[in-house]
Amino acid sequence: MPEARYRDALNRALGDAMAADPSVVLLGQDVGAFGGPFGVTRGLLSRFGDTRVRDTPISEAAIVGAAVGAAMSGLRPVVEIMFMDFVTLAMDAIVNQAAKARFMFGGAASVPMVVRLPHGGGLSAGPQHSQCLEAWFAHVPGLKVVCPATVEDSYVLLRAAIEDPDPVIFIENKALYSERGELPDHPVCAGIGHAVVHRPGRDVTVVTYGASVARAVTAAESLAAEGIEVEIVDLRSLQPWDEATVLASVARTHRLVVFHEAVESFGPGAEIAARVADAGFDELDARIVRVAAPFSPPPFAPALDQAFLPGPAQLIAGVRRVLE
Amino acid sequence: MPEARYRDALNRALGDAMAADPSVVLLGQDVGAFGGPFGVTRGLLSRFGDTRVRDTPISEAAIVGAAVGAAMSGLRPVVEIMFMDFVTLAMDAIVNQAAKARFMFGGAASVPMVVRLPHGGGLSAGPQHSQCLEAWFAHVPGLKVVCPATVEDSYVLLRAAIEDPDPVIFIENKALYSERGELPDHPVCAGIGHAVVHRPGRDVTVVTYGASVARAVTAAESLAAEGIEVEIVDLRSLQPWDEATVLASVARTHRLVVFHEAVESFGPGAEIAARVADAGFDELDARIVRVAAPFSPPPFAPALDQAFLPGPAQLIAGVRRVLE
Amino acid sequence: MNRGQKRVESRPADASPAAADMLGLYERMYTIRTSELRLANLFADGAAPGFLHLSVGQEAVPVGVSAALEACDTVASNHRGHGHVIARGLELDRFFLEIMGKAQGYCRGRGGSMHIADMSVGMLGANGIVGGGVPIALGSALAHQVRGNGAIAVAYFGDGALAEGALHESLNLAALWKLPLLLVCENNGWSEFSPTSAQFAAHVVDLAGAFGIGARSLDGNDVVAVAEAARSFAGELRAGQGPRLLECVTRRIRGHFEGDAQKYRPDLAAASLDTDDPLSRLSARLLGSGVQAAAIEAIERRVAAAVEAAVEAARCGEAPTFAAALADVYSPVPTHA
Amino acid sequence: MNRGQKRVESRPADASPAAADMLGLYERMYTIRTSELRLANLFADGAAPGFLHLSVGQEAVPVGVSAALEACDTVASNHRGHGHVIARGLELDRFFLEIMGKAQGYCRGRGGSMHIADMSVGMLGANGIVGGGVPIALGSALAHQVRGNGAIAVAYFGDGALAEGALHESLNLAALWKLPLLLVCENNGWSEFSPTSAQFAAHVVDLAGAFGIGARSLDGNDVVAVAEAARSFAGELRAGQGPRLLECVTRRIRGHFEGDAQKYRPDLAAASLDTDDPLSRLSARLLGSGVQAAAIEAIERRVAAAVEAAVEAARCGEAPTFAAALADVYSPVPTHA
Ligand SMILES: Cc1ncc(C[n+]2csc(CCOP(=O)(O)OP(=O)(O)O)c2C)c(N)n1
Ligand SMILES: Cc1ncc(C[n+]2csc(CCOP(=O)(O)OP(=O)(O)O)c2C)c(N)n1
Ligand SMILES: [Mg+2]
Ligand SMILES: [Mg+2]
Repeated sequence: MPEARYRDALNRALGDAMAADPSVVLLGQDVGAFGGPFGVTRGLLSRFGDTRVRDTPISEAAIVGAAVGAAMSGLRPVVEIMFMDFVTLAMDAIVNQAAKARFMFGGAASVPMVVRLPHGGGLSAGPQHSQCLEAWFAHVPGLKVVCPATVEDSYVLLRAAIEDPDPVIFIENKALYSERGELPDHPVCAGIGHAVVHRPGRDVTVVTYGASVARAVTAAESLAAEGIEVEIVDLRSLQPWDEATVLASVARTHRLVVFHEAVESFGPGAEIAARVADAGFDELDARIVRVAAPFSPPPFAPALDQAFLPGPAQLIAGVRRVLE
Repeated sequence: MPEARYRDALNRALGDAMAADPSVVLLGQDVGAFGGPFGVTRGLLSRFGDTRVRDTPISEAAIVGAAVGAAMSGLRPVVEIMFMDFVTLAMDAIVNQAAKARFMFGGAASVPMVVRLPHGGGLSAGPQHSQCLEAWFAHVPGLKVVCPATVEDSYVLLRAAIEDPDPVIFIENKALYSERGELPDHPVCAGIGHAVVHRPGRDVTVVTYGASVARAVTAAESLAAEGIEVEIVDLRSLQPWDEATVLASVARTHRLVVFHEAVESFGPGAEIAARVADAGFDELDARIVRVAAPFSPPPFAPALDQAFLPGPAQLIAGVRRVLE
Repeated sequence: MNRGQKRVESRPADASPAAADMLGLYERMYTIRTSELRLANLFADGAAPGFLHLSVGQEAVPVGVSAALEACDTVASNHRGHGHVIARGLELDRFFLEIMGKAQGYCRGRGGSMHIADMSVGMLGANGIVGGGVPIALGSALAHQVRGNGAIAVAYFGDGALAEGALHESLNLAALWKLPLLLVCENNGWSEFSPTSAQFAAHVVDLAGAFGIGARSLDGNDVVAVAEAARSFAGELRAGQGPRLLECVTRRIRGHFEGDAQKYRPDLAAASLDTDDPLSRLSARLLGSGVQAAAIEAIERRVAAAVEAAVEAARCGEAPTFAAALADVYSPVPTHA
Repeated sequence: MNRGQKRVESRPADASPAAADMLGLYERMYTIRTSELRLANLFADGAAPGFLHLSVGQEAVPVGVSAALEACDTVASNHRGHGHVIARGLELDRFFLEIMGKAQGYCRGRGGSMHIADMSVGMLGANGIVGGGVPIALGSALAHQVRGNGAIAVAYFGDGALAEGALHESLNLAALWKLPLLLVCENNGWSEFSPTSAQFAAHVVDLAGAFGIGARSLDGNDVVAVAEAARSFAGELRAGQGPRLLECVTRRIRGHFEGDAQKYRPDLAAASLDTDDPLSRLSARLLGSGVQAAAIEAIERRVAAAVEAAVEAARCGEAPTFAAALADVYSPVPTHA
């Protein structure tokens, strides 16, 4: 299958969506002439013109708020917030306006917008440029939250997000942009909310998403050498999340580890664990373990960053805990 | 013991803190001459003057940001955001500045500020004036998150929050302001992070906080009539939360229900459930059940509001599920 | 189609066209006034729950502005939005149904007074967040520009909203992108329980001027002046000349919300309908221009009957069910999923 | 104690006082320049991880402003903060230690270039959030006013930050409360990879004017002019006359961050140190006012040696441990708990 970088899969998804639907517009800092701070929007300005590809000032609140109004008025805006950390400036438009519009206006409004949020660490970008805040959005009724783990899903899920009639928080891990993976010429699109079993295994279920999926594969390969077979479930979307696929896996393995880069306490993994401790309780043969970042802001120095970021070693330790 | 309303306990805590420490200042919309939209700051302007009690414009972002700078420069600001829903406008100052300062500046900075956030429903205040967003803050390393359930705790915990060297998110339930409860003349102050067993019981542990504690008591009394004895743990603070007290209770009852007004999905109860499904797994005799608001914005009409707000009836049903 | 003028079709044959226009404005203003005073009663009786921010005494602003709007235009409002939505032509029945919390209301009982919206007529919603509607109107203006449909977007906001950062960001963006955005500042001097003079250090017209946004300040209780200014600005907007700002100086007559006794208000004696009522001013002007008192009274009777009918219909509305509400948190799942 | 003048104590005996002042400014500017060019090498060698925003060519702004500051004053900076912190008098050793990610750095390796702070000298932090430092400086000014300590607070921000709402909210609050806040806009014409002319529709001096904030725009590459303006504004601030804003027009010479090839920049030929270098300008002026070249060279040698020593010390710094970092997320628990 042909290969592509993550950033190029995203770029192709944006280009294809814009070509297919003239109401799709892009907004963000440096998304035009420069091609995006991470190169995701390269070439789109010259292809679609500056009416549809807008370089914006550093005005996160008004830009996301404007996307809400534009979405209510016939456009499908895709907004890039340069780092997920800066979405703190645009929470009102996302949470109080976009998320609630359909419900609050009696089902008669729809806000088909996408907010792209690059998250994640490992780049020594420091405490204000590395956070994983997806749990916030997953807690907000009316929002969908998506986070691709593969190159193909970067394309497929971004197309799905743009086509979705509701506001979608689309999370990209910065550490992946330059990585390569398979991208079919004609990826099959699907809606939001379906997890996949990324790697089958009989002993322990590891539920994860985003850049942590590849780290989980590394851990799984190393455990396989010892005869421990880990089943990796890639959630792909956090809200809604695919409880059926997770429960089915736990019903096979009877053991669950949840693994992600966000900090553990009150993080996304808590919901997965809590639901399985309810709906899947009878299937569990062991405690549910979460492997996630410790309760600290992301640090800058590489020595610290390495200790902070949950990787294969931490996951392996977590898997051993549920096998004890 | 003498009685007082919640709002008066909060008022007394602010007054006593300001009298004890000249660096305590109040900031917020209508907190001065008017005495606070909910009457919590009544009389403080005339007592302490307009240098220390500041009516602010409707500028949530700059006000909370200013509190960070003021806290770094020798003051102990207490900011009132009129409704918790509006904190969406001030997330940057809280999350990227206040929460991280100490860590990020090598342990040399401290940001002793309090942000008071009235949350909660039941008043037909609608989707943008009723949300319970505490899970967001509990997920942010560097913040403390407190939510009193009783009149006495309203005093005690607000004093503790103001004295705390770190930024504290102080959550008040609007439905409680006019309610009455006991307030000793000399309440004993304590630090943040200690839960209490609000009502002992042998059959099921119900972990809750804030206005839900009283609703849990109603449910417990009704269940007691059937011989089911519910132990109610009032968390008092969500970050840090008192895992030891919760685990000790579960070790007695072997059954856990988590109960709160915030929406269930990715809500605060998920963390409690997830930790008990790990550290307390061997003690559990039944699934862990959460009883919380359904995944919807808070609705306006009383008929809807009633169905949305999790009350004693929902809790009783949840308790029955863990006793099945 | 001009919504302000639409109502004028019911004009009495004997009035001059200008007077007929003014009668239309009067009818619209009287509709707002009567509806809001009725809401005040309903609130006092416990039939209108939640927060209720009345715009009594401020009716000339939305009625004047709406006279300049076309069907394709869009409007974003704020917490004090009854006048905005009625002036935009929303139906009284569904308006009362909503505020009284019924299933057939504009929001099916989920929003209430602070969230009335009707996408089908470009009413993008009242808003519970001060300043929250401004970026929404900005984005709607952006959509109009991208789609090249000749429409304009209106943002209504109060003087208190001038302190919100998103409003300033929006001024800059509107100016930068020359968006067809009409910014309408309803300056009633108050921001809840505090005078705005203690909250905002600039004058809004100077602020707009710093961004090169054409701006005017005028007597917001003179509906004819508001309508004229709005028409002239709307023309400039449709000609692609970039955003415009209209400051309408007016007075808040009632409390910030119903139930507010306004003990904090030193200006209460001065700010009364006796001294500056946009409705009395217009009726005096109508009488002065030869309109018969009977014509005005006929309008008043018709409006009063319509409002009463709407209230009665709303009383009979059903309580909403939460199951229906929950089903509307998300759109139905797209088909290929 | 005036930090800018403090360094002047090391002045050669033969210079006039004015020249001595200027030599002090030169030393400070040269320290920033040398440190940053050294950082550029370290970055290229992989010894300075993360994002590195250099202020080469903009040194006159913080050095001029700092000449007006007292020890009690406070400063909030932005992402391009090396000049701000060095001009404020932070130690070079701990500066390099931090940027090279070592345990003895200002942030113990947790912040890096974008977060250098030293509360003990009122340096409230560089900041990774554009516009984020402005409300912090505002609050610090509020603290000064409440405590009546005669101090002032400085907010450094770039032209790109003018689009952020919190900055506008801060202008309003500072004006309203007459806070001792000096707003310093470093206008280098760029906002990352886009010209700010396409991002901000107003002129900052007009914007300040709308709020009644005294403002001046000046040549930010003329350190003597910056120092004079800052001293005069600081005097007004200390006299309680309310906030002031200084726009310093300057040029970004290097990329937005290290590693940026600046292919997007049409003005690159014009914006070079050959045409407008604040250091060359000051040394020419020094020579013109009779200072010997040898005196300047002596400073340069001393600074170069100090920077080299700091880099060496930083190389020898220890890697931080995460356990120590984790222990600093919260303060030690208060005693009565
Ligand atoms: C972001 C936000 N902050 C505070 C409030 C509370 N609040 C509601 S209305 C209001 C005053 C608004 O004043 P203005 O904009 O002048 O409108 P007016 O009420 O005078 O019509 C305030 C502070 C809010 N709804 N939203
Ligand atoms: C809130 C926020 N949005 C976006 C960014 C990304 N960013 C970093 S620097 C910068 C440009 C800032 O321009 P300016 O303020 O003029 O400072 P300069 O880099 O020119 O010194 C941007 C957009 C950020 N750090 N914070
Ligand atoms: Mg007002
Ligand atoms: Mg710049």
